[in-house]
Amino acid sequence: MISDSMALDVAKIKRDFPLLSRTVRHELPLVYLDSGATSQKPLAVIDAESNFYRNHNSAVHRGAHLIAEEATDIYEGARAKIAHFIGADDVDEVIFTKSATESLNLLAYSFGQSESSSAISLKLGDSIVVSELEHHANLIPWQELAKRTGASLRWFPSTEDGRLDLSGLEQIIDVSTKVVAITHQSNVTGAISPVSKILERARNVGAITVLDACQSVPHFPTDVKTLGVDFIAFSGHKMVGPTGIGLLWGRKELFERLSPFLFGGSMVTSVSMTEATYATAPRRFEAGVPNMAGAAGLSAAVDYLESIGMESIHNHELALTEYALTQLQAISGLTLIGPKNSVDRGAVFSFTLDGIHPHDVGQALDDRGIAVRTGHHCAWPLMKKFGITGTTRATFYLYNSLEDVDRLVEGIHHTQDFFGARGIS
Amino acid sequence: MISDSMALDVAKIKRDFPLLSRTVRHELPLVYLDSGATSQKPLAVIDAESNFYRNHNSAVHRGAHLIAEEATDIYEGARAKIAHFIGADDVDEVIFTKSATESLNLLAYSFGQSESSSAISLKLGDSIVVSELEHHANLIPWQELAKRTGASLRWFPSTEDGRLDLSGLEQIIDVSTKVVAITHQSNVTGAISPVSKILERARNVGAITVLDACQSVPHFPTDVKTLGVDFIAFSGHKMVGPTGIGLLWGRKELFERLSPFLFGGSMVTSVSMTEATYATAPRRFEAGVPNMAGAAGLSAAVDYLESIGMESIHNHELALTEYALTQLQAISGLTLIGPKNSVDRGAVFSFTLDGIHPHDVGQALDDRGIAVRTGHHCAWPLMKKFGITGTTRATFYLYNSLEDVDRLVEGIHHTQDFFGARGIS
Amino acid sequence: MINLESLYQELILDHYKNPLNKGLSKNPIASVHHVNPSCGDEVDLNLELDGEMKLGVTWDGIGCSISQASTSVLSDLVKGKSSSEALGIIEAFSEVMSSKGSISGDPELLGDAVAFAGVSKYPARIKCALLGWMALKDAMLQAKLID
Amino acid sequence: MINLESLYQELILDHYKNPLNKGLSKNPIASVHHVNPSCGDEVDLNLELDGEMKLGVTWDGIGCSISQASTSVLSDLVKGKSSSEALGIIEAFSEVMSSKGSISGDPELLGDAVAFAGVSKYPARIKCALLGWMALKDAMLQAKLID
Ligand SMILES: Cc1ncc(COP(=O)(O)O)c(C=O)c1O
Ligand SMILES: Cc1ncc(COP(=O)(O)O)c(C=O)c1O
Repeated sequence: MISDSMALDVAKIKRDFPLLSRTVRHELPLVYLDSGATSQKPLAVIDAESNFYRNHNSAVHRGAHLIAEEATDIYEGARAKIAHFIGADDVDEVIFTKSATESLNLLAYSFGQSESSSAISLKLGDSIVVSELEHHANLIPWQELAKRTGASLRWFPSTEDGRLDLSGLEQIIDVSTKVVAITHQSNVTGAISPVSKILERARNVGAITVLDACQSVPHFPTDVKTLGVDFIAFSGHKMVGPTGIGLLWGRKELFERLSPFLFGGSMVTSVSMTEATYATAPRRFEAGVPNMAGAAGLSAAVDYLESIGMESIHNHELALTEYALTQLQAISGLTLIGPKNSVDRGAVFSFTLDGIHPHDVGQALDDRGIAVRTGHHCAWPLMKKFGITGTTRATFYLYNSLEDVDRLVEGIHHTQDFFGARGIS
Repeated sequence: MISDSMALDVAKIKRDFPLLSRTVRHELPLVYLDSGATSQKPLAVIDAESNFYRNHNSAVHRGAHLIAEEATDIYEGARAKIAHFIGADDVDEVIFTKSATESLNLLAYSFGQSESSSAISLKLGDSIVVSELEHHANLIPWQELAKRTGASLRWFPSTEDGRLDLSGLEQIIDVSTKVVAITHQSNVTGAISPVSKILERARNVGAITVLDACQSVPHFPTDVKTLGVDFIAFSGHKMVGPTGIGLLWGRKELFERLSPFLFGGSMVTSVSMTEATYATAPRRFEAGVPNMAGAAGLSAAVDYLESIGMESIHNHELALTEYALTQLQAISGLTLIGPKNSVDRGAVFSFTLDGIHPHDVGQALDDRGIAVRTGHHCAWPLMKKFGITGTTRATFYLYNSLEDVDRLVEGIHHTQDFFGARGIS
Repeated sequence: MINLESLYQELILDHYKNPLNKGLSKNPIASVHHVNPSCGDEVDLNLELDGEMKLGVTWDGIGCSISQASTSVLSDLVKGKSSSEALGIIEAFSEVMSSKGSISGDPELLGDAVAFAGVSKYPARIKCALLGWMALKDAMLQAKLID
Repeated sequence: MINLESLYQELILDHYKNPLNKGLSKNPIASVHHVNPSCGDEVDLNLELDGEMKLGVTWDGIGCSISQASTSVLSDLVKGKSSSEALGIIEAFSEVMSSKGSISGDPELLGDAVAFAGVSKYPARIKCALLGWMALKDAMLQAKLID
């Protein structure tokens, strides 16, 4: 029996997440398969935010009073926790943003500044490399940077299986390449990118490397030192943390030579009416009063994930992936968009059903209490590549069970029956 | 008796704010006089965030399922509530950001884009007008915009009283002026700016107008239509709302001709590998999964403020201001930095004590349970104008009482005694 | 009671299977392309006007059953109507869509389009139902038939 | 027990009232300007070296009692020390400052500077106490006395 191999006690974990016990349409229990969009939050995270407001709310780094000291401790403690979680040597390498989207835009804007001391400065003839699997957040900022600077945009195509096609590696990343920004795991196909090969090539040509780690950090152990990357971006809300807080990790020596992005309070060393000089990271990139309650919640999220263990979460998702791959591929009329085996693959399942539009599939599943996402998943170019307008996507996380896979499969059969009986599909 | 004239039942209001019942050093009850930095949160706000996570957490605008619909309703409901609160005609004129700092940077970046269709595009010879009273968040983004575009930066000086000196109005705002960005109320001196005169002059020369409303929207009724301004920026955390959520309101016809700022998911109308086209406001400016719990909390914050009444809050602060002005100015050795009367003035009191450094004042007050802020308050140029490195600042809000003024005054006397006895001051 | 059957009425699925006026005409007075950016669904719509100033609509598109059926119903409904009649129909339909299930729509005016009343209870689907309708309104604007 | 008296020891206030080595010397081997950006406090520090490679420090500045007194104590403490001795003192003091009150500091090594041990319980003030010390370290780096 497959359930024997499950690494996690899902029933117990589910009880930690208040929302997962609610019912949805027709009083059905919820099967939440949309963690790729945003994850649910354990009580510990919800309580950490509320505890911050009840007991320690104050502007960090600003007051000379006790509560301001406490708030600062909590905020900087969260930074240290994140640094440890991703294996960073130095706490100052962790920047709080509002989202991975902001983190990636920060880089794209800062890379576009042409101070003589800059770590990087793009110009005509340079190239930026992305992939066809990118989420819009790791594509459009680079398109715009290319437009602003005259650099060209290149990309790795997707294979038929929704993996990165590295066959053109040496041509795509060449001496003109200044930035390589790649997804660590596709939010559409679940494919985990062969980052070591890409990063090696990028290092050889002296390009700066950026990983979109939105779908990796929440799901498997991620160590920035082992990866050997320059920057990674991810979001708190996808890793059982609060909304409105994102992360950017980067190598300290690069941050020192990167222009600030948002300008305002707490990021300066001096200010006159006509000019300002700027602090070093992390302050340099954290203008204004930050999302302090968000940091408190995120800190609790890391504690929660570590209490379960990232290795166990990964193994659990692997077992789910193996089971789901077998069960889904047994459904006739279902086409899986993404790798057909569990090698280097997360628990993300995008599929189409013959003759039934994804939106209609999603609606029919919703009617059975199954929450999935439909559409282009902010990866429109990939949809075009596959010649489709969208998919139905089910994404799994630590609180999902094999039974959730069964419910999904049942739901799909029911969807096919429903529309089939009406002559569709 | 002055307390007769108090518009609010402070004892009752204080009970709504859990943090205000905590004790600080030496088990003393807290006197929180740092709302200018960040306000405390009523239970209703804390509960609204936690209720969002417990029952409705899902990515907005994205899922085809019930919880995603509920989350979207809550998020868009918050937008409608804010629009109504500031008298905006159209919900789509309200943009959620992470902070006022982001809102102002968004404008400064977007104004720097030179699309032919832009609402505004700065160039050499143009000017941007700010004031000497600005918070760094409404100064440095404009310095940087000036640098990027070749425009010059001009400013209204401060009077001796810490008010805007408009004597040079016609020279400072002239036909070269493309942007006028002014604080609505100074976070250092409490002076409320004579915006109607400035806006009139700006309109006459065709400049775009921006108000930094961080210290006004939380404290008195603010109506964007009556003001006749183009954009206003403010932060949720200063108006009894959550951290990590800010606001930008702007006129719709201007938003339509403004380049997007952050690029990513949910802000596009089409995307290919090489280019993207963008949605209209508000989506245009809200890339990525937003701070949904923050919006839920902010909505509850507006409900809370409206249940008390912005007019009553204003009257209450006026009574506090009058009392505090009398009491503080009676202290010998105290110099008030800011208007000496309550005309067009908020409950913000910056002061210096002869011979005692603000940091030492703050520390001594903290020892008595009184939380104030010390330093330059992110208005460094204003400090330089007054020839000081910083002030001690006490800021009052709806939950502060006349007794809090008394405690502050007592604390100041005690501070003078403490250092005086040791030969300082 | 909200359920799948009330949303996907036979009539809707019939139009989805056998759409009317699908296939773009040759000489439109206005031609528009609309996309629902959240799902990628698309519609191309051509507007025609005959000698008596009566409308004709042809269209093409890819999308879910709701968007496709709704555009099909629309194209049939406005055929031979004047532009002010068509505008009245569009407005009545929009009102039904934003009613959260409280308005079922006048069958005299809306014909088969009343079958979409159930959609208004599913906020995420309202844009699907309106896709073709907003395209028509846009085309009429372009042709300066309305302002 | 944390209280105001334990933070503002007599010795600190004495140095604040009567700072030592305040007033910049003429021919320094290194000159630095440090600011505490959160409060605006400033210190200018000049480093001198005599024929026997012994240090001398003069300074000027504006700031709170903690930052001013701490710089005064420092300037007295390192006078006539070698750069490696000075570095040892700076490191020992930094350790006390980051100890949250758990290390009181060796009076042999730190002299009057042990009076600042109480500051380490007030995180917002640690930067005040370290302002001059970090300036000295920076000046020594500039003069290539350390690396
Ligand atoms: C007048 C003024 N403008 C701007 C800001 C910046 O606000 P935030 O830090 O919330 O972005 C503040 C508060 O710090 C302020 O008082
Ligand atoms: C791969 C990937 N990159 C980037 C993002 C953007 O993250 P956010 O919306 O939290 O900024 C997402 C999620 O939406 C994602 O899945």
